[in-house]
Amino acid sequence: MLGTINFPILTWITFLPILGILIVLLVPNGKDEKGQELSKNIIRWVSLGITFLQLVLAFVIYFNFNPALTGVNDIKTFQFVEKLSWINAHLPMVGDIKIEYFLGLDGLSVPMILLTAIICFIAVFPSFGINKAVKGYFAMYLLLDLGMMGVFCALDFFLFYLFWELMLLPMYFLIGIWGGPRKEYAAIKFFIYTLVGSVFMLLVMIGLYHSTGSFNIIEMMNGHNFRPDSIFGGLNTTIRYTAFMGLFIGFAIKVPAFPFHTWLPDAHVEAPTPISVILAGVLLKMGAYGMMRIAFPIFPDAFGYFQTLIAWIGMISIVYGAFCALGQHKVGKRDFKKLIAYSSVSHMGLVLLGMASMRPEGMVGAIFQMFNHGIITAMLFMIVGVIYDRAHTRGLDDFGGLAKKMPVYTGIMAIAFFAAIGLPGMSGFISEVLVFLGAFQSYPVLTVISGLSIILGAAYMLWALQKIFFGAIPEKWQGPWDPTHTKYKTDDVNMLEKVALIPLAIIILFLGVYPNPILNLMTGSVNQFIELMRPFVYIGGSLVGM
Amino acid sequence: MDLVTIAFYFFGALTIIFGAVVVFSKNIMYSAFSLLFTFFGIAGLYVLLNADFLAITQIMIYIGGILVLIIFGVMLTTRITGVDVKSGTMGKFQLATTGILTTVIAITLLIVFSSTKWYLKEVPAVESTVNDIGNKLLTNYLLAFEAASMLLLIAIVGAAFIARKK
Amino acid sequence: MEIGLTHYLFISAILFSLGLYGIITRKHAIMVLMGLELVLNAANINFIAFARFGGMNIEGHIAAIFVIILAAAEAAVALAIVLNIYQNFRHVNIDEVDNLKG
Amino acid sequence: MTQDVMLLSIILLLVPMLSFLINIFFGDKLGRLSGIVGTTILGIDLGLAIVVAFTKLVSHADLFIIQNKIEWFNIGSIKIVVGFGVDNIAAIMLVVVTLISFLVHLFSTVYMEGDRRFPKFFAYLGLFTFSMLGIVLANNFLIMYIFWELVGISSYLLIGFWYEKKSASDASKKAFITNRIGDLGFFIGIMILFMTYGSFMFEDVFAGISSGLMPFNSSTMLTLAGIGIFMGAMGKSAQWPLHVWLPDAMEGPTPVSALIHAATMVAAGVYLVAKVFAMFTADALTFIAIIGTITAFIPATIALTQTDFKKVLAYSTVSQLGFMIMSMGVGGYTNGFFHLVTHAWFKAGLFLASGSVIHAMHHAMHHMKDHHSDPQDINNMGGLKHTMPWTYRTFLVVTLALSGIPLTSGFLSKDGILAGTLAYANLTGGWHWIIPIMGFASAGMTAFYMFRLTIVAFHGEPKTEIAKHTHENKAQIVLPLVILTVLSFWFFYSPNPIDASKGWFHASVTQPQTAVPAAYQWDFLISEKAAPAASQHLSESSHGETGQIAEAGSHSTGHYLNKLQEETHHFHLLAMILSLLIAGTGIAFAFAIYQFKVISADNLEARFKALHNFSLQKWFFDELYKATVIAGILGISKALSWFDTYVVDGIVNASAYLTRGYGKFVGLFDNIVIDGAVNLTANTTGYLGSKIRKIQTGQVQSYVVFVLLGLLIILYFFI
Repeated sequence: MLGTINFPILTWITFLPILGILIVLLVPNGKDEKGQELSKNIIRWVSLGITFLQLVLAFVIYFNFNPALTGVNDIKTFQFVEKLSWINAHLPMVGDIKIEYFLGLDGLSVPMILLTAIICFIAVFPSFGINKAVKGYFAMYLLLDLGMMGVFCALDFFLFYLFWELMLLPMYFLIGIWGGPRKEYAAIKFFIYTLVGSVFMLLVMIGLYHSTGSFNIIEMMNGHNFRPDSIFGGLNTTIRYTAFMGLFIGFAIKVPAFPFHTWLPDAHVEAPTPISVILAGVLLKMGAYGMMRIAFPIFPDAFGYFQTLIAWIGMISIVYGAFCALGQHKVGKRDFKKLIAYSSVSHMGLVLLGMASMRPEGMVGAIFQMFNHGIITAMLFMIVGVIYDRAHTRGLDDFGGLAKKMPVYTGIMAIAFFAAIGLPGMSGFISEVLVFLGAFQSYPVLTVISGLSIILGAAYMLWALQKIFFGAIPEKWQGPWDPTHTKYKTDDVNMLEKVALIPLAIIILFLGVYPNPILNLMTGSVNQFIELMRPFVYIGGSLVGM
Repeated sequence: MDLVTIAFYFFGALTIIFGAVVVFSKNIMYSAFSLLFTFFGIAGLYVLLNADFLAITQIMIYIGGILVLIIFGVMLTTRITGVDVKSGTMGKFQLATTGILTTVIAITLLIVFSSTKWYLKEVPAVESTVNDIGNKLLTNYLLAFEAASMLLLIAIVGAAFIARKK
Repeated sequence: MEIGLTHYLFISAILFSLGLYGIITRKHAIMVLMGLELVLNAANINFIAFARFGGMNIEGHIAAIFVIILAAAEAAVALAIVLNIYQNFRHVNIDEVDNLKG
Repeated sequence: MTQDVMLLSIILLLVPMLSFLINIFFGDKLGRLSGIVGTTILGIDLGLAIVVAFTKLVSHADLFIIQNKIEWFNIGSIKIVVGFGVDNIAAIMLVVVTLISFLVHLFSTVYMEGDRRFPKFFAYLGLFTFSMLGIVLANNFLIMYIFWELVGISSYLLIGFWYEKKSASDASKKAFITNRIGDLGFFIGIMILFMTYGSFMFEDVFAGISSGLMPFNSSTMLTLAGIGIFMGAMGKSAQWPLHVWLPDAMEGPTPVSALIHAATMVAAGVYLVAKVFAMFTADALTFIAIIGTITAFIPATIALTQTDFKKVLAYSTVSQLGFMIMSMGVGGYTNGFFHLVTHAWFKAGLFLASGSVIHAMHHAMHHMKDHHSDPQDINNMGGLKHTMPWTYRTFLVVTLALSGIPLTSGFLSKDGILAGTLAYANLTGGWHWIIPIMGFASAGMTAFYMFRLTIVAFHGEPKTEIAKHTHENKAQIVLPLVILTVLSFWFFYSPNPIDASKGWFHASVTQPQTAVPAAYQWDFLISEKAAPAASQHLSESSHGETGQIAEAGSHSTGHYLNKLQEETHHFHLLAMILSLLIAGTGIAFAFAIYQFKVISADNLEARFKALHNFSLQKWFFDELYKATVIAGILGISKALSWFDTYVVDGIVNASAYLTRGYGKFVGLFDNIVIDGAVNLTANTTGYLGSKIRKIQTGQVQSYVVFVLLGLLIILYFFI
């Protein structure tokens, strides 16, 4: 059991990218005798190595994690805990500031750690195609990696917030520098949106600190730790509802849930492929994770009050996202990435719905859906990247008949598409079924309406599949992608792309048949979580509750 | 007037007179050599104050080291073949102001020194202070001692570095 | 009148003022340096005087030793600087070395 | 012993998957061999299926179901238990699926010859067979649903096999999405049941229902759950109003139409209804019966005028599926399932025969370098009787079977169904009489349009040069036809050519005891010998410690005779006479119009122009859906997309704009007022500074002077 011995594995997994950043920054610029830019390759392989080490550590964590210890609100059953007093100061006017360096994992966060490690490793492969300011790119990339890992490890609210903000900045630059034509607009939009969320979070965080005298998230979950006369003391007060809503909006922006989702299509469309992969694969999960880790358990009474609203938001996101993916108003430039972006809104709505149900099936389904959506959407974005690299367009109307030209690619693509529409045998199916089963028990009517996404999802995905792969190849793509055969020797996917895509496909298929490796991680924690919430929430059982 | 008093006044006068020569002399070589005598007078005052080790050190380092260094400096920076070994001063106005200023400071200091009720505790004369100084330096003041040695080393290296021709 | 603390302090005060005068008035860098030496020695006299009469005892001596050490180091560095100035300006008149002028 | 059956069943299920994997990964290397590999694997599978079916039907006839259960995954106390099981209908379906699949594989080795993606075709066929067998073997809703979807996807792949044609990829998309609509209902039904009974297993759900527990404490919800489940069947079995995908699905290669869209996949809906028959309430059954009746009638009218060879067959398939569903709805469980099996043989035969014809036409066209004619249009055919004698003979026999002429299997099953509807109408009365009336009408039309097809395509003189140049196909194509034709005779099911009820089939496939409490069920469907069904269901479903126990449910298959079955018996003779009369009339009309041309087809067409057009245009269902559902959804999505771009995002951008405007205003204020003040300060400071800086001489000595002055001041200050 690594959890018991004294190896600070969470610190390592979180701060390994620092090492990578140092190496990347220290690599001198230069060319080898053939005129190849050696430094670029060194930087790329170093980044790959660092993320691979992270992946290895994530698996070490996975294999040493004991699912029987549930965590959530019980500080003793967290694992791999590292707790140090970090900032301990007396400030005039403010009072004592006690911030701890407090990391730890439970069943809610381990799947996310695993997901982050996998996605960050896989997304390095498409990053090999980046040729502009490689050094800066990978430094930013690794910094982003650090922030994300930190968010999932942190158990101190201040530390959580710190990592949360830390991850925002590199994202801004990654979109704003390496992005597409409207990158500045998208980057600013992303930045401001998430910053607004952060402001809410910051305010509530300070309030919570004044109420409990600590930034410890787990202590905040216990109502006894609130001073009765403090602003968040007591239960069911307006200020608690407001604070919950603040946190919820902050996280909902990241999810993103209707109506806070409009940054997502822009950010996705403009971001370079690997950043889209990370954005969809990990970043969106942080919103939902934040709700589970912070907003819901700290304000369970407010959650109970807003539960139905959250279910509604989930339902609207699901249906609305699906419709928008189908619609794509600006005809003539129907963008593949935009389609996937809206499908993300739809799929992440499922997570909200599952959480709002407060049923074990729904919650487990929600977390599993987060994991699956991460893998599947990552795959989809990489797939878009493959043709974008070759054809330099993502317009759905620009393609056709690629199945003939790129059979292997089509096969991989089909797996991703079918996984996205929840085909059995793929992991997405299980999470979708679980979410629906759970949600149906609490909100049968909303769930039935959400079920429309099963049809709409098939409609827009198959439509895209048909547009791109079936029919006749347009005139301009008749020949090979690259007539000189310097960059692309074959028309089909190359080795690098296969290395990135096939493991994801295997994960999807494996978890679709045998989901236990991930489900077992979280069932204990989820049940504990629901026990914690039970006194406050509505758990359905009749048709009246919608 | 016992011998000590006479010696005091002698050495005091030596110090102050030659100090004045150092400061007021136009010829830099004169100044340098006057400085020698000033240091010598100070060494004498040390002896009177029962500071035998300090007196020796004063002579060895100031006269043997620093002064030689200064004279070398004079030689190097003043064209030896030329006659200009004189050191210029400022204009009359500045000289006057400075004179007034320093006089005021001197008077102030004298007033302060004479008017202050000093805490007096005469130390009995000892055979030699060398022993005690050695002990203190290698025990209580070891760190300062080491720091000082480092400082010297750095000063030497630094001086050599700065002074070398580019 | 018995020779006491005040006598020595007086000498040191006069020496100090002389040194100060030298520092301010002279153009030649080495002259400035000599004035500085006078000031330092004035300080040293104070230390020893207090060691004898003010109960500082050996500590006073040690302070004086450190002052001497510092003076030595300072002299070495200062002379090196003087040489450097000389190489740059072909003279060592510090009133003409006014790169700090505002 | 039962363990062995289970093991064999699992192997049987996985073997086609092997075919899929081999062909998808090594297909390019195998080339033409992949067809042989696929066929061989399916041959083995067929052998296994026969063994399993035989064991179940003969050696374990006393057991209701041989099944196992395993815990797939759990969420704390909520355990997701799944498993596979073989009951009598599953055993029969196994043979149906594997045999037809085997024959289609064999047929395709020739039919698909020379296709660029030859190995892929066999891979997809393998995948389909795997999924279909999964449906057959499922003993719970979840596995059923999973394979349900997998069947959908393999059907999608096969319909769109020639994806270069836009019509093919459109059809495959349409099929999948239409199926998904049904699946949504199916899934809602599953959710209701799981929520109430906490299990996906059929037996647990039935036990729960018979214990009187109702979803949301309302029998209406149970009815709704039943209708939800039935919606799945509506999608897959192309029931009205979701039938529109099946005719379009004919874009797929013809062997696919035979396998999937005639015999097996479309029958899955009927199979599903049979599997969960015990849970339908009277209301749900009525709903099913109505849908079935409409589905039997409307496509039959459409088939009357179609000229595409395969389209006629497709509409006839939809109509026949309607018959089966109708039979289920009126409580004729055994006959409905019986019709499924017999229909599977002769409809597969029909499709393969049509494949044979189209293949021959293609060859002829190729030979004549004609690339424009439609090889499927019956008006291009005629006289094929002479050029393709074997195809004609087999086609004729299976057509007779479909029309319900004595000595064929179709006669036995269709007769049973019609008798059942009569009995039902007699027992319930009122408007329910419409059901048998429409049933008989559809049967008559079936006979008519099938003979119209036969006569136009095979009889008379060749209408085009192409038809003249057709030739009989190779043995790999003819052999499956012959086998399927032989299976369409009566003696496989009953020694008595006019009454199936004494045959082995009716002895094996008996109506299960309904689980619905008597208050919500037709009284005539409640068994007279009211056996304690619920306790039996419960008694066998115990979990082992590890949750991985394979065990055999052993419901007694005692014959529960209910009133409906007795009544059906009474109506048997009447139904037989009526159906013979009506079918005879239909055939006679067909001959009169098309063979002997006593009645002019053109005249009829002209007289009933509106009706003819209505039928030819398939009752305008496609247009209707396009105008309502599809246009509606696309409209909503366009509107929402617009809303998203201009309103939601507009608000965001507007707030950004306002913020910027405010920023500009504040900026101006800043520039003029605040900055003015600042500048003033700065200027003053600068002026003063320019004066004061004179003090900075840069001379070290002047600094010393100032230091001293400062020192003095401090000194005097303190003194």
